[in-house]
Amino acid sequence: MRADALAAVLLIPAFAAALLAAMPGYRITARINIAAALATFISAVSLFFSRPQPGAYLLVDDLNSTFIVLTTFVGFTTSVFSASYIGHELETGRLTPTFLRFYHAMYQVLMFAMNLALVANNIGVMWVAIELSTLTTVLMVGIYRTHEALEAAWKYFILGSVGIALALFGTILVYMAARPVVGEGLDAMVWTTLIMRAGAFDPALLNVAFVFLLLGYGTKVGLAPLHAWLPDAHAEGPTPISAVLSGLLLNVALYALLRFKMLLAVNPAALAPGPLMVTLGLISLVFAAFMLYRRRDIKRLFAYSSIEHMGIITFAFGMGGPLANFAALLHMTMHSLTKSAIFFAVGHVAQVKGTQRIADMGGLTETNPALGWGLILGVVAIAGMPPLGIFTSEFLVVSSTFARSPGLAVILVFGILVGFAALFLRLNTIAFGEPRGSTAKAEASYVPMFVHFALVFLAGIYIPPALVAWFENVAKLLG
Amino acid sequence: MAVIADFAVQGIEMLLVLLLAPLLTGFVRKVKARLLRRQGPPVIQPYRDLIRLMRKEVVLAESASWLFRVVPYLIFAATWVAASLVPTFRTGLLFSWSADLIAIIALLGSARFFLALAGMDVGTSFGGIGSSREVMIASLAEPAMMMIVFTLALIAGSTQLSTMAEFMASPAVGLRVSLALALLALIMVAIAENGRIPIDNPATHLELTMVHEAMVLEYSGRHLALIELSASLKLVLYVSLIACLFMPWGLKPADAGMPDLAFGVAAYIGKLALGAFLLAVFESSIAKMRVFRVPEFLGAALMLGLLATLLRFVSRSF
Amino acid sequence: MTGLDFDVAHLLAGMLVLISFLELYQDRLYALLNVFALHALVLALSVAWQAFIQDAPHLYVTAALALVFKAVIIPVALHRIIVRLGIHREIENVVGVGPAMLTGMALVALSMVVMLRVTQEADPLAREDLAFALSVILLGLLMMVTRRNAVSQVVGFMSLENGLVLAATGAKGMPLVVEISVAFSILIAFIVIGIFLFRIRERFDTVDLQALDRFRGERR
Amino acid sequence: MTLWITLSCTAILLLVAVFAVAAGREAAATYVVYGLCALAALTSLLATLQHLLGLAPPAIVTLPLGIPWLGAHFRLDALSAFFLAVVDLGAVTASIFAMGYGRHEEAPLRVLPFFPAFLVGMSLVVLADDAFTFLLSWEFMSLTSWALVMSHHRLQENIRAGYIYLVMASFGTLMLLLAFGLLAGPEGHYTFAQIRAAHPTAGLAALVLILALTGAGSKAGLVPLHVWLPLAHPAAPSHVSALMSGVMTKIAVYGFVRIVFDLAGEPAWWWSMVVLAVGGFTAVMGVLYALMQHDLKRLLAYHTVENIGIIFIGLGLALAFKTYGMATASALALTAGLLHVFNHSVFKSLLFFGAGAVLTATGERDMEHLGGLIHRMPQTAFVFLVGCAAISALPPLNGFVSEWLTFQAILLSPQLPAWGLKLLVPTVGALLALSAALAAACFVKAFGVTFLGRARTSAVQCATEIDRFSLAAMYFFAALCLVAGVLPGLFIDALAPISDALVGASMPSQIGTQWLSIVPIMASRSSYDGLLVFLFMVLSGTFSAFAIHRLASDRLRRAPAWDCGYPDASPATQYTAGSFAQPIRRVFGTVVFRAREHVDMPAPGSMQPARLVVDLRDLIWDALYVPIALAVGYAADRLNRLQFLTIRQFLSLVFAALVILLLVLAIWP
Repeated sequence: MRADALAAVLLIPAFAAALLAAMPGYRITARINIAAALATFISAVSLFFSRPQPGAYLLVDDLNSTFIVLTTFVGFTTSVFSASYIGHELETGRLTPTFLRFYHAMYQVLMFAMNLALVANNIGVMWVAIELSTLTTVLMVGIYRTHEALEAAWKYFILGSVGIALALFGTILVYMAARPVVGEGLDAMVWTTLIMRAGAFDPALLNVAFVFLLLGYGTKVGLAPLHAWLPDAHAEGPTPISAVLSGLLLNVALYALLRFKMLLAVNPAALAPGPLMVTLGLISLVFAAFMLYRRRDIKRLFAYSSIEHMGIITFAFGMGGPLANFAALLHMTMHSLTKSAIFFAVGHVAQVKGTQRIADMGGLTETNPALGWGLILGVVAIAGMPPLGIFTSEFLVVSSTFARSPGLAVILVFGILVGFAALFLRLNTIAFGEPRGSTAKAEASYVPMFVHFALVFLAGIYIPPALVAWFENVAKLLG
Repeated sequence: MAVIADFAVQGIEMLLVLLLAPLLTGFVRKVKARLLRRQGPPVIQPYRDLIRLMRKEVVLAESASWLFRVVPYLIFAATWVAASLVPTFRTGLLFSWSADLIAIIALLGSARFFLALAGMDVGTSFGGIGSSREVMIASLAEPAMMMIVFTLALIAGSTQLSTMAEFMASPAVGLRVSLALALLALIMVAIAENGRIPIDNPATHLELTMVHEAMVLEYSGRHLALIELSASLKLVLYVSLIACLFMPWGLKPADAGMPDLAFGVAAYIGKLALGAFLLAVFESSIAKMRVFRVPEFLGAALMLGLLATLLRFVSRSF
Repeated sequence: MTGLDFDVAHLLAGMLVLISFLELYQDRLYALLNVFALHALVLALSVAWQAFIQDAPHLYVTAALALVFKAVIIPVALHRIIVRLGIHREIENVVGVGPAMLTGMALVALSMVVMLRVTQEADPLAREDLAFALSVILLGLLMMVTRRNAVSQVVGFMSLENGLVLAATGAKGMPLVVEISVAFSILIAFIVIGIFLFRIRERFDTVDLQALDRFRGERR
Repeated sequence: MTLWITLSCTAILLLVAVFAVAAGREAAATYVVYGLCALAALTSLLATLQHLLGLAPPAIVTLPLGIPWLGAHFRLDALSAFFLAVVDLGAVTASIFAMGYGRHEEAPLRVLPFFPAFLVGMSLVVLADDAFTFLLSWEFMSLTSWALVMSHHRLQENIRAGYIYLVMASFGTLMLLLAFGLLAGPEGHYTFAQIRAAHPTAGLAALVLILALTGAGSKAGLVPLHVWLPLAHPAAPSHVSALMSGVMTKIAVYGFVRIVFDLAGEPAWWWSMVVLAVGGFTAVMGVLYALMQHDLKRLLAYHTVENIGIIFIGLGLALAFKTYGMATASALALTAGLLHVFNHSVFKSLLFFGAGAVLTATGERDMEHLGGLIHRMPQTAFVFLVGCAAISALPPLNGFVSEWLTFQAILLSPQLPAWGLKLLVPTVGALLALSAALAAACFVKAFGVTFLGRARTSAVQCATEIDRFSLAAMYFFAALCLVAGVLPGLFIDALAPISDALVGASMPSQIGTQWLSIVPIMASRSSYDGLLVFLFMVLSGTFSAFAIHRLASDRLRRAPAWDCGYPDASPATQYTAGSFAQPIRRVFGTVVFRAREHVDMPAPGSMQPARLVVDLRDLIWDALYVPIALAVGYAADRLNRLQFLTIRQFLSLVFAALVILLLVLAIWP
């Protein structure tokens, strides 16, 4: 039974992908998509209760158990959202049924890839999975076949594959470092063995490896200056994909990065990865915060906000220490929930208004109250205001940082404040004032969005002890 | 028994200031007239005016509200209470602890507040002129007064007028720079507050120059009488304030007997006369200044007061 | 291992770096493709040699993959594309060949420094090998950065991957999963690029990226 | 026990908010929601008063919420009890006022849910006993009040107001966050108990003071952090404006007191100087701004700034005396400040209620369009007048008492050993006196132009008296102004435990004194008896009235205004707010606001009127905020170019990053 749950998490999406690729018909495929996502989610939840022993290829531990459930959950809610979203796309004719079939298949492949990357115990497998996720998302970003979509996909593809290549080199280097200690063959790529023996690895080699992994996976995380693909990919792809990208894929890449950071943390002689991550994080945060001001496209706006938050998270992990690490893990979870919910809202807004230009939206709380207030709630949450989860994590990050290195904290606070001001500047135009643009009613299910918000709100007030225990263990490991 | 006596003294004191007030005004007018080689009205003329006004009917503007009719009594009450709290011929009055110098100033402030409102009530341009100029003057005069209070209070270690007066009478005072400055500032403030030349001319209805008269332009009959009375009460108050602070001689302690008190009253009247005379001389010797030069005059007073407060630390008398 | 093994491996790796420089030097598309084919050929050789000295037969597969795909199929296909799309033949460089070469030198020096810091325990073969691989990778990136033309950028990317393969095969006893993934990635990469070139051809007359860049992010 | 009651009241309020979301559309919702708010707040108020007056020991409750290993700590001690009482008092009255006023709301769904939530936020800030809960409630308070400010969102100026407000609020929160970060240390000892136990170093404490002053000051509206206040307070519905101005700014004061007096350890010699200087500057600037205003609600908002300055003067004095161990003097100053907190919350709420009544009756906030309302709405005019007199510090009302106490504290300054303070304190006193006098002037203008004179527009002529609920609320506060003015001793004694806890001493008990007068130090030094003064004035007033009406005449005749013989001019010839302020503008404005007046005369023979144009410049805005905005815009524009690079250029960015990192590795020791 134990292994089955884990296998199910991987196999259900795989089979579903094959099935969906073969099946025509919009409604039925959408339903199957939802069902598959739900099944995956359930089997992932069962991992909470029975945690299988780590094998040579697969592993479930404190770090990834939360993220598996998170990923499958958001994957499920997104599939629900996508059902109503894609229907509208078909009516407006932006998508043809053939492409739709392709879309659903790819969606499940993406789920499979992300789950695999999360549960992989083998750094090679992890790399393969992340590359697979990249390729699938490339295809989905380009699915609209407009100039902009193609260009975004192309940009994403080039930058992404370069990043992938760098990451592969880093992986090879890790193997090279491990081989003299662990010995040749498979063991030298199994994470659980690596983490046990990493103390004896050659530090210099590890350093080089980490640089490449940081840049390689960092590209996927969207850290400035490696971020270029992210805004366009978010803006031009279908919104469910934007939600998955921001909410999950960035997390997965960051998760991979964390695994290797733990390796370095174990090795005393290796250079501390902290400063590198802190620097990249701060650069991303401040840069993205300023970029928010001149955005005219709503999806691109929130894409940049994702960069900003990835920056905060990376910064926190770089700072290290139990508080900052805990905060960062919490922030990852909260951000993926909030940001995907925001994209649900944004998707409907864009469909209602028939555009993504912020200037053409306005008075949303007048025309579509539920949608408008949902968006406001999302922005409030993402801006780190209580009583929503991100406030907690930002509180921990800032307060714990300032006591240790005030200078960094000041930059951090500055970035947060600048981003905050920018977000609400845009929100005012969208949600308030005289109604602008079309005032059609949205026929959409708000359930996924508000479920996410409910969770985020809950986490702002009360965090379940089990989650806390896992996060604290991981925080210790992260050093 | 003693309490009753105290009550009596307090009552006498209140009545005294009330009765002396028009006399003082009349005396000032008389002296001024004489200085101008005029015969001038008799000294008791203000009493006649007041009685005449009381008897007359009130002509009320149509646009006047209830506030307009209440204000005279409010002003009179506030001014009278304030005046009755200033030691005139005897310190340690029964109710002197019920309000210290700051409170007295505040009482006068509230009187002015309501007078200015009354000026705006009818809704004429003249009333507005008067009120706006009055509050402008007050907004500078009050802080200046406050600074003077600071100086004296810091020196005497109290804001209680009786205590201050007793302290000023004691040899511990000595001669201090800050006291001189404070006196000068106090005189300037007093002139401004009472609307005398060169700030304001109580005897004109020339629109460009008038302040106080413009505010009360719409008043008539008993209302006007009360306002005139409170104006002269205010004058008495300031003169006796200067007297009890800077000329505390002849001010009798609380436990003084009857003859002493009689002497005290005499001394007090003498001081009033002196003050009135000096005021008249001063007024008839200079010209009224333009309204927009008033701030400079009062600003000077404010600066003097502040200077006095700060100099207090360096000018020790022993 | 004997000195000969080491020297041959070293020689081949060095040749790869040299050929990367040659690629940088080219200014005609066809010539570039030929040089790339040579690059792939040498890579195949070195992989084969590695297979021989590590007597790890599975590496022959990789060598074969490299030979067939990179040395033959891809250059031919790209030839086709150039002909079909009628791309003008010479390559626009961003920076002149001279500066590019100098930068390349600097990069090679950098990679040597970085890699030779590795302590002596790691066997010398691996170290040298990694140093060369790193330089190949960096040169490939440099090529992608300094070329405006899509085809040459693709070539740059390919040589970067070659560097990866070199590193991977140099890593003694590395499980097959990696080679597969490498070849896999090349394949996917090529296919996707092919799709894109095709799609792009539907819409644009050229694969010059600037045509794409014209429709950049925010419409302004 | 008390703490449980208050907490459950906040929980009830939260439920009310949820209910309001659900049932906000029904007509009766207004009554139900505000009624429930009033009830909950009243319960909490009674419990709190019982705790404060009963001298109960501090109560502590910890709930398993918030940060898991920390939990949510709540504590009800004298200080928080006092401020909670202020909050609840304001809440009760505002709710009652809103039961009438709220019916004129066109979009109740934008107000009803957020009003109870706002109350919850304020109460929780006061009750919080750990940094996290404190900041969470603090920011929640800002958030809900922002939503209320945005309730009339169709006006572009309101959107701007809300935006500036929110940004400034989160700025303040972040500053406080940094302060608590310092106090809590890297291990994150977030509970106030731990913070008290840990004694920060001098430098650390100094940083904490500055951060607390900026953080709490930006919420309280200290100049130059006040810019949001006069924009946001008027934008909200009037009962909310009353709460924001009267209560929320006091929450900021609470935050400052809690951090600086309770948590930050021993004050250094210069702390008080900073606080005093800022307070004095704020007081004068606030009232000067107010004098230049024609918008009634904005004028009131600027007066909030002034009064916050006065409060901070009191706190600064307390800090100064505390630094040099003069406990009793410190107690006097602190009591003065806290008493002014209470007084201001009362009369400022009252005034905002009045402004709201005028707004509903006439739809006008601009005083230049009002006038003569005393005839149309006499009761509102009366209570508003009481409020004006109280805020102008006129005896025997409450505003005077707290200012009097502050003056008494200032007069103790010569006992301070530090020369800087010896000279600074009297100067601040001068500023205080100046601001008091100017405030009186300003409220003569406010009341005179709004309620007196003749109606300037038709909107006024058809104005009617406000409804009963609103009147009840206003009368209640007016009465409170008088009670607190004539019986200040009761309130001062109630504050004793606070000063005992914070500065280790308290003012002598005022209950025993003769005739209920207040005696800060000793009777021979200074004393004040509001009750007696009040009785005196009433007696002599009635006496004179009675005497005159009896002995002289009581005849009265209505006639056109005399006005020096000019026949009845149009209401346009009355003094407007602008013309009323002109003399003061000439005195102060030319320097502070670069006020310039120029008259443009029409050409001879042309018919259009001559105009007097006055242009004022807000130097603080121009000097501080405009540059920041420009800088951010510039940076944004520059960085925005990175959005428009080609793929190759992006690749070269990646390439550069890689090379740089490798270089770092290469040169790493």
